[in-house]
Amino acid sequence: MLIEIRKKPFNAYAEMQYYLDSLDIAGKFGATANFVGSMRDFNEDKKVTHMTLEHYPGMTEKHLETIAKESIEKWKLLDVLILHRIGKVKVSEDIVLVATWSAHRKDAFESCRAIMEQLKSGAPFWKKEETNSGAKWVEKNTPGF
Amino acid sequence: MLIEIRKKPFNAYAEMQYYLDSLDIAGKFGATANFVGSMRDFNEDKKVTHMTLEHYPGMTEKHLETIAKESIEKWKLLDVLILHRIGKVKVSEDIVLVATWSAHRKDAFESCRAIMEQLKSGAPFWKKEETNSGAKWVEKNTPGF
Amino acid sequence: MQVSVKYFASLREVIGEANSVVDIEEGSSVSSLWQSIMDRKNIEFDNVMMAVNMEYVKSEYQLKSGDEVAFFPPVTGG
Amino acid sequence: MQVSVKYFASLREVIGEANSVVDIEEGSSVSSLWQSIMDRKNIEFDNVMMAVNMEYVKSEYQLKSGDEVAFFPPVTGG
Repeated sequence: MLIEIRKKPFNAYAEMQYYLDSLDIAGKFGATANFVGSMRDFNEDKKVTHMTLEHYPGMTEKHLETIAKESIEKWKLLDVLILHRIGKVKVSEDIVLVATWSAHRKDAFESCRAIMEQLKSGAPFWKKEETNSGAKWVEKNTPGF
Repeated sequence: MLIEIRKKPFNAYAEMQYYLDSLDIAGKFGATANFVGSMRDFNEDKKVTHMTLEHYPGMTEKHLETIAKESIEKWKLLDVLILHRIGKVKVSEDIVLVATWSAHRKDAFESCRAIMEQLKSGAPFWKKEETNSGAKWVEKNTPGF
Repeated sequence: MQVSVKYFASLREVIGEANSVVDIEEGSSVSSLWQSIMDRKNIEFDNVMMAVNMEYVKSEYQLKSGDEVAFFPPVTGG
Repeated sequence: MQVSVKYFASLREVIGEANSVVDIEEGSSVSSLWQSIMDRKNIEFDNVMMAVNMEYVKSEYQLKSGDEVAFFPPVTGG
């Protein structure tokens, strides 16, 4: 299990490969589900140029760790990876990466989506968007279901 | 949209990056859902050494294309990638990769899983496993729900 | 009339061939073709899947001359 | 007793500070602390989320001396 808050841009698929190479689970998993959230150049019909992501150092990591551990238990996962950007994020950069490894696909799919929903609803991160009509805190996330 | 049947091993995350780089959708998508099915070293309590994947040339490609096109329509996807191995597959190699790109996460998650389920239930592929008690055609897939 | 017939995976092994050209009566259904093949080969095979010209069809689908018919076991890809 | 209080995101901007140390009565609830802060700063803020020692708590949670209390708006990560 790895949970990291990143100040610098990351490449989601290079991170997937790098983390997978560090594990000793080859041949043990049949399913990997992976979600990448990336920054779009528009939101609610406004052009967004960049945004700033704030977090609560300490609590954010702790909260994500709890989500990951509970998911490993519930879905019998072989591993979980969560990466999340903070700081100034530019259009098309990756914001979040969640990946889960399991024996069968049902567990990988369900856990990956559940982790994302829990992260979206509870992990202490806040986005402030710079749009063509000024800076604005995002008030709430789009529903996931 | 890209659908390919591969005779040689592929690296799922290198393929993701390579395909994404070929697209012109940076800043347009907020969500990428990705599933990778890999070969395990055991199935139904038997040790599996390798397997052979057969397909129906022509129909398999056509069938996957229909699934992909219908998914793009239904979930308003920006793009879909499907790769599938055939031939001799060794333990830990990737068998299938499905990825979907959309504006919001709900559509990416749902479409990726739905494509996998449709592929599993309808795409003409067949697995023959070599286990420590001989070769055997897999009779049916594990349920996905 | 003639149709070409393909078999895949375990069914190919049971039948003992991958392709054949079969003479059938004008207007035969795909299921009557399948029954005649099972009779001739003296086999039983449950849960066969049927496709004509690379699309799944129902068992009552009526064949035309030159059709490519495929019979195969439940698929196990992914 | 004293507790340390943190504010994040839009609430930090509304309050005008990121951290403070606040004197409260022994046995105060987290919501009474929040009410006193809103009164003192003369602000209204809907949907505040509350955490004590880096875990979410309900509004009736009873504070202890030295607790780290955090108030923040609905989260918008991912």
